[in-house]
Amino acid sequence: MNNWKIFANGLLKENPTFTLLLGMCPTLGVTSSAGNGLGMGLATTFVLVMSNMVIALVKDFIPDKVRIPAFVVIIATFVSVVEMSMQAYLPSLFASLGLFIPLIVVNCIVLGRAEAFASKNNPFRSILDGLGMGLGFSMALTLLGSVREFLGSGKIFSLAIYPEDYGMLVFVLAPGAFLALGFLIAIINKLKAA
Amino acid sequence: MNKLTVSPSPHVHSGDSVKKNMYGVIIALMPALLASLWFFGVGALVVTLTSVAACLLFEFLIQKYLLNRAPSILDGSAIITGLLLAFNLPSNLPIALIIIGAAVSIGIGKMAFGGLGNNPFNPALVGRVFLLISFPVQMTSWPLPIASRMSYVDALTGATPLAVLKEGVKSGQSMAELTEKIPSSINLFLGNMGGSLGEVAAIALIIGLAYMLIRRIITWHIPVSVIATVLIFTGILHLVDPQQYVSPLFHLLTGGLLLGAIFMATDYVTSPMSHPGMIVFGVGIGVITVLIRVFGAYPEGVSFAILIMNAFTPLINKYIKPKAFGEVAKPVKA
Amino acid sequence: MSVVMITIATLVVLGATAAVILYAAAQKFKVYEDPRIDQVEAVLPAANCGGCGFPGCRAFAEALVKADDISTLLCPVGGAAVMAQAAGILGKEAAATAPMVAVVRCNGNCDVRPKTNNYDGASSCAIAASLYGGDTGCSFGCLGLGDCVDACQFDAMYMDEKTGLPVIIEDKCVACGACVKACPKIIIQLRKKGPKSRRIFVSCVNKDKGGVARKACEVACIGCGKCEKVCPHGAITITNNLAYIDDEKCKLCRKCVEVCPTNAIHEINFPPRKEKTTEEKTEEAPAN
Amino acid sequence: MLKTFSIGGIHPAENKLSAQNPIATLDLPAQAIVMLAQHIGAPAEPVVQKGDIVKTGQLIAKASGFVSANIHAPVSGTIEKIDDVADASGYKRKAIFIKTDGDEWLETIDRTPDLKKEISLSPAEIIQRIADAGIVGMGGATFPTHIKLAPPPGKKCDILIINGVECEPYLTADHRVMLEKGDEIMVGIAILMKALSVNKAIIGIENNKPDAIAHLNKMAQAYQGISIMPLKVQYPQGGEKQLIDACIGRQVPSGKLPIEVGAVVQNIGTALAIYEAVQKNKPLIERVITVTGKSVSTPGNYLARIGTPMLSLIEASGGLPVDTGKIIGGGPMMGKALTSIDIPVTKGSSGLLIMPDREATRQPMQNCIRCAKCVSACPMGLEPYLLMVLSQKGIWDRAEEEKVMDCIECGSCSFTCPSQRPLLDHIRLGKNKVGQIMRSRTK
Amino acid sequence: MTYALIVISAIFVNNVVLAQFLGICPFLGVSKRISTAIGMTGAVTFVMIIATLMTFLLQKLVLEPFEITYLQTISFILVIAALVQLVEIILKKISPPLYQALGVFLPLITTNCAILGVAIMVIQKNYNLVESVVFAGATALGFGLALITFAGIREQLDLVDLPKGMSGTPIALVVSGLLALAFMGFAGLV
Amino acid sequence: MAKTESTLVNMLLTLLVIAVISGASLGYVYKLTKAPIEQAKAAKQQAAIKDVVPEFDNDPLAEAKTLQSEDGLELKMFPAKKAGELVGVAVETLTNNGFSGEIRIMVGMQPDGTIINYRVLDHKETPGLGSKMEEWFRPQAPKADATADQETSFAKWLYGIKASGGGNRSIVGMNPGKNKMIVSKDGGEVDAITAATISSRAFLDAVVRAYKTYAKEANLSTDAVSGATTKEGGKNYE
Ligand SMILES: Cc1cc2nc3c(=O)[nH]c(=O)nc-3n(C[C@H](O)[C@H](O)[C@H](O)COP(=O)(O)O)c2cc1C
Ligand SMILES: Cc1cc2nc3c(=O)[nH]c(=O)nc-3n(C[C@H](O)[C@H](O)[C@H](O)COP(=O)(O)O)c2cc1C
Ligand SMILES: Cc1cc2nc3c(=O)[nH]c(=O)nc-3n(C[C@H](O)[C@H](O)[C@H](O)COP(=O)(O)O)c2cc1C
Ligand SMILES: Cc1cc2nc3c(=O)[nH]c(=O)nc-3n(C[C@H](O)[C@H](O)[C@H](O)CO)c2cc1C
Ligand code: SF4
Ligand code: SF4
Ligand code: SF4
Ligand code: SF4
Ligand code: FES
Repeated sequence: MNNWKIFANGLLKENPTFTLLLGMCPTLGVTSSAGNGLGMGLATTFVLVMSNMVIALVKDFIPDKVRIPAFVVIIATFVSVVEMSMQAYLPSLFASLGLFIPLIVVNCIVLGRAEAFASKNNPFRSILDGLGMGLGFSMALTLLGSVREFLGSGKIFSLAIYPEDYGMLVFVLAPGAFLALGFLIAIINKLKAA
Repeated sequence: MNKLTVSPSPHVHSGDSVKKNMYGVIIALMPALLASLWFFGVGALVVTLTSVAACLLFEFLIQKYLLNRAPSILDGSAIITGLLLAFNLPSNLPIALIIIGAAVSIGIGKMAFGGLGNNPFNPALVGRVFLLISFPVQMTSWPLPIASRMSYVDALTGATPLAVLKEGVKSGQSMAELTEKIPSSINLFLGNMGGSLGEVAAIALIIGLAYMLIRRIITWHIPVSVIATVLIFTGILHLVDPQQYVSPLFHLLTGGLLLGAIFMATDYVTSPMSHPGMIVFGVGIGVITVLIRVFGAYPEGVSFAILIMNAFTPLINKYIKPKAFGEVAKPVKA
Repeated sequence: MSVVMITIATLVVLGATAAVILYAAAQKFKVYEDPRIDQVEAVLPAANCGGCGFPGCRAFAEALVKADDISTLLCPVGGAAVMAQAAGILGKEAAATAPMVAVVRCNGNCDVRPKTNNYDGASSCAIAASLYGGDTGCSFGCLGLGDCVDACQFDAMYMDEKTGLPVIIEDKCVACGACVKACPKIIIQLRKKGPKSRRIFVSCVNKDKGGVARKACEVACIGCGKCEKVCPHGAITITNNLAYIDDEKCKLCRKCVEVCPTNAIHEINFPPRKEKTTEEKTEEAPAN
Repeated sequence: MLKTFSIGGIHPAENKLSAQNPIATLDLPAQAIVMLAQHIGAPAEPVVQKGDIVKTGQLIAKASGFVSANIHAPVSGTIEKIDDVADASGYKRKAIFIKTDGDEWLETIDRTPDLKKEISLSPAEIIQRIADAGIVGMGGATFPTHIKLAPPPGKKCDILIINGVECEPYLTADHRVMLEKGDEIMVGIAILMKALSVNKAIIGIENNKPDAIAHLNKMAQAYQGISIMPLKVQYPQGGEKQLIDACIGRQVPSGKLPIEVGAVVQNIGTALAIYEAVQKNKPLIERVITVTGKSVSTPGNYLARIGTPMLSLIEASGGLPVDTGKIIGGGPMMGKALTSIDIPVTKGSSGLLIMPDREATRQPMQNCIRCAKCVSACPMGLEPYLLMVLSQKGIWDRAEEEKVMDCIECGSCSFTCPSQRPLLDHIRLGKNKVGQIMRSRTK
Repeated sequence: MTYALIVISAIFVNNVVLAQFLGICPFLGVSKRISTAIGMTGAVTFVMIIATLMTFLLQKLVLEPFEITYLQTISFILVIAALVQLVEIILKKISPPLYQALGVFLPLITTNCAILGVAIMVIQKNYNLVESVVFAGATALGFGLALITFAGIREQLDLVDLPKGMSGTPIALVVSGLLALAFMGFAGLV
Repeated sequence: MAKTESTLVNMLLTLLVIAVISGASLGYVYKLTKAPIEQAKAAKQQAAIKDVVPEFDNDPLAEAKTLQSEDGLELKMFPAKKAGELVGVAVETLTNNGFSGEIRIMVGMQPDGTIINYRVLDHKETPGLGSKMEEWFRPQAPKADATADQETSFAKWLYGIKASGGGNRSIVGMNPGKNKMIVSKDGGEVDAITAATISSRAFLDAVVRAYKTYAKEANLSTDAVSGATTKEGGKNYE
């Protein structure tokens, strides 16, 4: 597989959200607005890229039996780094993402890519993979966030498109998250099939 | 001789059909429709017509263009969904919202699952709750009956008896003070109160129930168990503390209880299949309704209660079976 | 103590405790599971079609690991390639299998097999077959309700609307045998695909006496025995008024095809015959 | 209130068109075609050969195996051939063809019309006589009666129930038999009671046959232990489990036989045949059969020899109506649609129903709307809508859990379904498959 | 605050899956059959209670005294991962039937954010030890309630013909959405 | 390169090395971010205080005082002084009566208790409903009213947008000691947020609590307030 393909793979073909259905909690939990979705996506991308890189570097030193715990520690380290930096420099975004930042640790995408890709490939390819997957994830979250924010409160990235009072509040709330993602995936499947 | 037809037995059929049942329900809904036209006039007419027309239209469009099936909009089920959606809306609800509600009912509530018979949740209620949560302001302004017969969105509004009660209890008024503000029982029975279109006239709904029972469109199990549970539960609360909890009769006659118990909990598709299961279902609806009305944030809970029990229906079907023949074999003389 | 030191100490202690406890537990509570099961499962196609006779790919993998001799086991989807891989993992011999394909042994389309009644039950061959002999005079032939097509997971079959008979798309058929099991009339059979996909078979399963069979269907095998006589390889036998060609013995000479008075014998993928006018032409050398 | 069974049930239009028409005796057929498989169990083995000359009542095929029944010549004449003939399903089956040559009966058969009341044989002899006479259940199942009369060791029968329900719409054969052969039936019941050594028998009759109830009530005065039980009209009251429940309130447990609750059920026609076999030594060579249908010009009840072509029955009733769409052997609920009328009367033929075109085909099926009407209708307390999907999707283990094997194939579910779903079609297939699986498991 | 309120809130009002969006992956993943859903519920309940207990003690006895609460994420996940693996190893040995019923879900649980989420939430909410455990148990039951009803609906939907584009994930998400919609009725109950 | 084998020693060593490296880097990052995190927290508070009181030159954070409300909640008071004179107080107050969970508000008052401004610090109310309290109780920008009036009757008919209720929404300039600061539905002077009465009540509850606590501290009159919160007869939220 050439490098571009590795990168593009995560963006489209194996998009973690729309086709692999990984990391559903943040996908649904933080996408009440496009901005939150993007923020979460980028935070995850950072962790993905860094952990993929480090794991690809050290994979040969890690005995098989402790592979998973070792990966988890590495990932958790980067998550904590993100957590602290965000708290320091982007406090309001941190406040709205809340619990979901530490939960990046258990996001199946991160561990999944570590297992499936980084532990078998060289650092450069792993970075590309992490970047592709991360951006694919960010894209999906931003898209879902935009749809929900638009339908729910008439805005995209907090820019008012139509008056808020016309919005369907339910899309900002939990049921709307499920419904919006469900129909989004149905549409994407249909587009893919076509 | 013609070629003979060959098929497995049985070779006769009762002649019953989906259409007959559905139009039976529509007929049973007519008294309530007339009552709401009487009380809410123009508004009721606009809301009902818009809702039914929109439901039919969405059903047609989705069947034809998304599912590529022969449209079957005249089987009556979409008309019922339209009517019942309208019956669950205030009569001053603006047109765009009604259309959104119909789209959600039919599109998400029914067609996403493949249409009639497949949906796990009651479509009309899916639409209604979607609207309630999305547009709480518009969905909770109730036109006054009779007074606002000639107006639509600009109708005079007031609170429903249940909302008056909930607000009152929350702000610490005594039950005696509150009873003054609430219409008398006879007015409640006739439907002279604020509320959704179809939930106002108890008497009209009961006529509908009688009609459906006589024509055997539904069985008694669900309506009776819902109503009995609500009466018993609120009765106990009332006996414990009459100052805090209103009488069971009030609960019975207000809000969507009768409408829900008679027409919406009984929806074939979303209710259990066995008689014991139906009773469990009904009791569940009753209990959740009272919990929400008395302890929850909403003054009214029937819609949510039915949807929640819809979710449990598959489990009820799986674990509560009809009484099987030979299950309780009588002891045989040795 | 500096923050960094405490941090390191905490993590090290935590990590070490976890590692030691886990290691101890792993030693103490060891359960053996053959790792080859996973390896074998990984090479199977994961279609879970059941064509191998086991309830899923994993079960088949277990069976492969357990069996001493795997030459009788076959994944029809993956075919010989996958079996060889599995055999490689296990160090056992895989069966060499000739590729197979499904064939439909009924050619009684609507024109040659007139309807005698109208079937009006549930649309399923199995139901119709358990009710009665079928809507034509032939109680052996295809019922045309498509159970076999429904059973095929590989889209390798469709019902031909004109003939009312199922058609197998050779390239898609993986010879899983699902259709064979689905057909209540045992009309479909897996046969050797043959060189260049050429094969010859009797496209009829009617066991009625000649006259009866002929009356019900113009292209029925009437058990006349001409093919049996003409076959130079002894590949054809007739039992119960029905000819059967053994694909192990058949050398694809096509002599039988020509003698069949009802055209019940089918040849597949042969080049078109030169003019079939004179008697001598039919005596020509087999196109093998 | 009249009694009936406790779960489910339906009430299809009764259409008992021929109830008032007395039983007419049909002419002998020119050729009798006697199928070798006329009963549940193994087909009988022929004991005659082509060219043999047989007398009416002579044994022509012998029971082969435990569950099987003897077959006797219904007419006298020459054996033409033993050959394949299409049965009601269109499958080829073996049959004995007899060219009729008058009606010369075996001398051992008592052909006098006198009623013979006293029962001289012992229970064992009675059962032997029944076996010899080739009697099978005439209520539809054609189960060899002698096996039913010998309860397995450890099981004791304490009550005999006679099935005079005739709950199938259209059919009236049992009704006429009760009216016209009351005495013989009573003696037949007494014989059965003796054979089973029980002292109680109940005749269950639906309330839509008041004349039969009155008639038999009068007769029963003279017999110890026989009583008549009028029942509410409700299909499928004639199903034996339902009838036992209705008459004595005992429910046969799932997967068990009636003897489990101490009951044996026999059909009215069977009681008559038993009378004739035991008292008159006459084997089962003829039976009463109803020919009916809305377009049939003269619906009627006929006493016909086994082997008579269906065509002659139809001719006796005024010929085949032009608008014939479907011909059913038996009643409309459980009967079997015939592919042609070139088939003979068998021991199990209780009726021939000719349905006009307009009623012959089913309406198109729709999605199940989960109305639960099939569940309410099912007399076995099953969930037909579910059983249908399970067998459609081939989920046999769940079908077994959901007791598909309990289905008595009464058709109440398909009858009621507003979506016109072919429930029983699929359930029957499910029963077959699950039955196979269960059998292979016990093997 | 009484325990009853914690329980009602965690099960109905603030259901983990339907309102908090935690544990969605197993919710979508192991909900195809009711029986597996029940097994998963058992496993989650067990692990969630023990994990919350352990992490609570870790927080109060180590992280807070040493003022290293920023190690929360990393240390909690370590504890949870180790715990799950330990349970799996032990269960496999001492009770194969229980392992068959619950154990097969254990690997899924490590990456179930509900476990870590609850561990962190009890700290955020300032619960004491008993409250934490009650909250963990109730949350797991809430997860189970959602999971099992959802599995029931999916089993029923398996028997009908869904529109082509909807079957699979889309319909599962739509059903979850409607389930969440219905559960909003419990709002304000606590 | 050959993989390291899974022996106990290897496993332990690997994990230890990873733990050490990770611990070191985390500790480092922690040190790096510690100050900014605290700053960010303080900045939020300070910004809120600045928002709700007149200009000051002291350090209100340093002079903050923790007070106990009547019902036992902890409130923080930040005096704002200019040239040593008290020009206003900011009180960080809270309530548990919200629709879902706690609401924290910074209320700014003149020394006599007249409300200058407020800032919602933290809440979990429903977006689009309860969350409107962030703006609702402030004087309306005139522009908003103008557009509301322009809402054509057709749009209203189609979508039902009501001119956002003008009336008495603003609490700025009110004094809980003198005004009846409960929602108009309950007989007070403040109009509740449409369809979010619960949040509105809770909001006012918090504001009045701030006043009462401050008033006790400053010995102001609390007569008019007395009834304000007792009517919250319902039940306790979380
Ligand atoms: C396979 C089979 C075995 C039977 N075995 C007995 C038996 O041992 N004893 C008995 O009294 N009846 C036996 N029966 C008869 C049934 O009890 C019953 O009378 C018969 O199936 C017809 O009843 P139906 O028309 O209600 O289905 C058997 C029936 C079948 C099909
Ligand atoms: C649905 C159903 C309906 C039946 N209806 C009758 C009936 O109306 N009359 C009858 O004699 N047998 C009826 N039977 C057959 C009885 O179950 C039973 O087989 C018969 O009464 C036993 O008597 P036999 O062995 O003498 O035929 C029915 C069976 C079923 C399954
Ligand atoms: C999803 C949802 C969220 C809600 N959130 C709030 C809220 O945040 N604040 C609030 O006061 N009411 C909220 N409500 C409305 C309350 O349930 C209640 O109806 C209302 O507060 C009282 O009605 P009123 O303001 O129209 O008198 C919400 C309702 C729903 C359906
Ligand atoms: C007795 C009865 C009650 C019904 N109640 C409803 C209802 O409450 N809401 C609704 O959308 N459709 C109702 N229908 C129509 C129809 O069953 C429903 O749309 C299906 O859920 C669509 O699959 C009802 C139908 C019947 C026969
Ligand atoms: S045609 Fe038959 S054998 Fe071939 S793939 Fe399909 S089901 Fe399998
Ligand atoms: S080949 Fe068999 S299964 Fe296929 S349509 Fe014909 S009868 Fe049915
Ligand atoms: S045919 Fe079977 S499933 Fe249907 S009603 Fe009768 S007993 Fe029940
Ligand atoms: S009667 Fe028909 S539509 Fe009703 S539940 Fe049964 S199968 Fe479904
Ligand atoms: S992201 Fe939450 S469980 Fe997978």
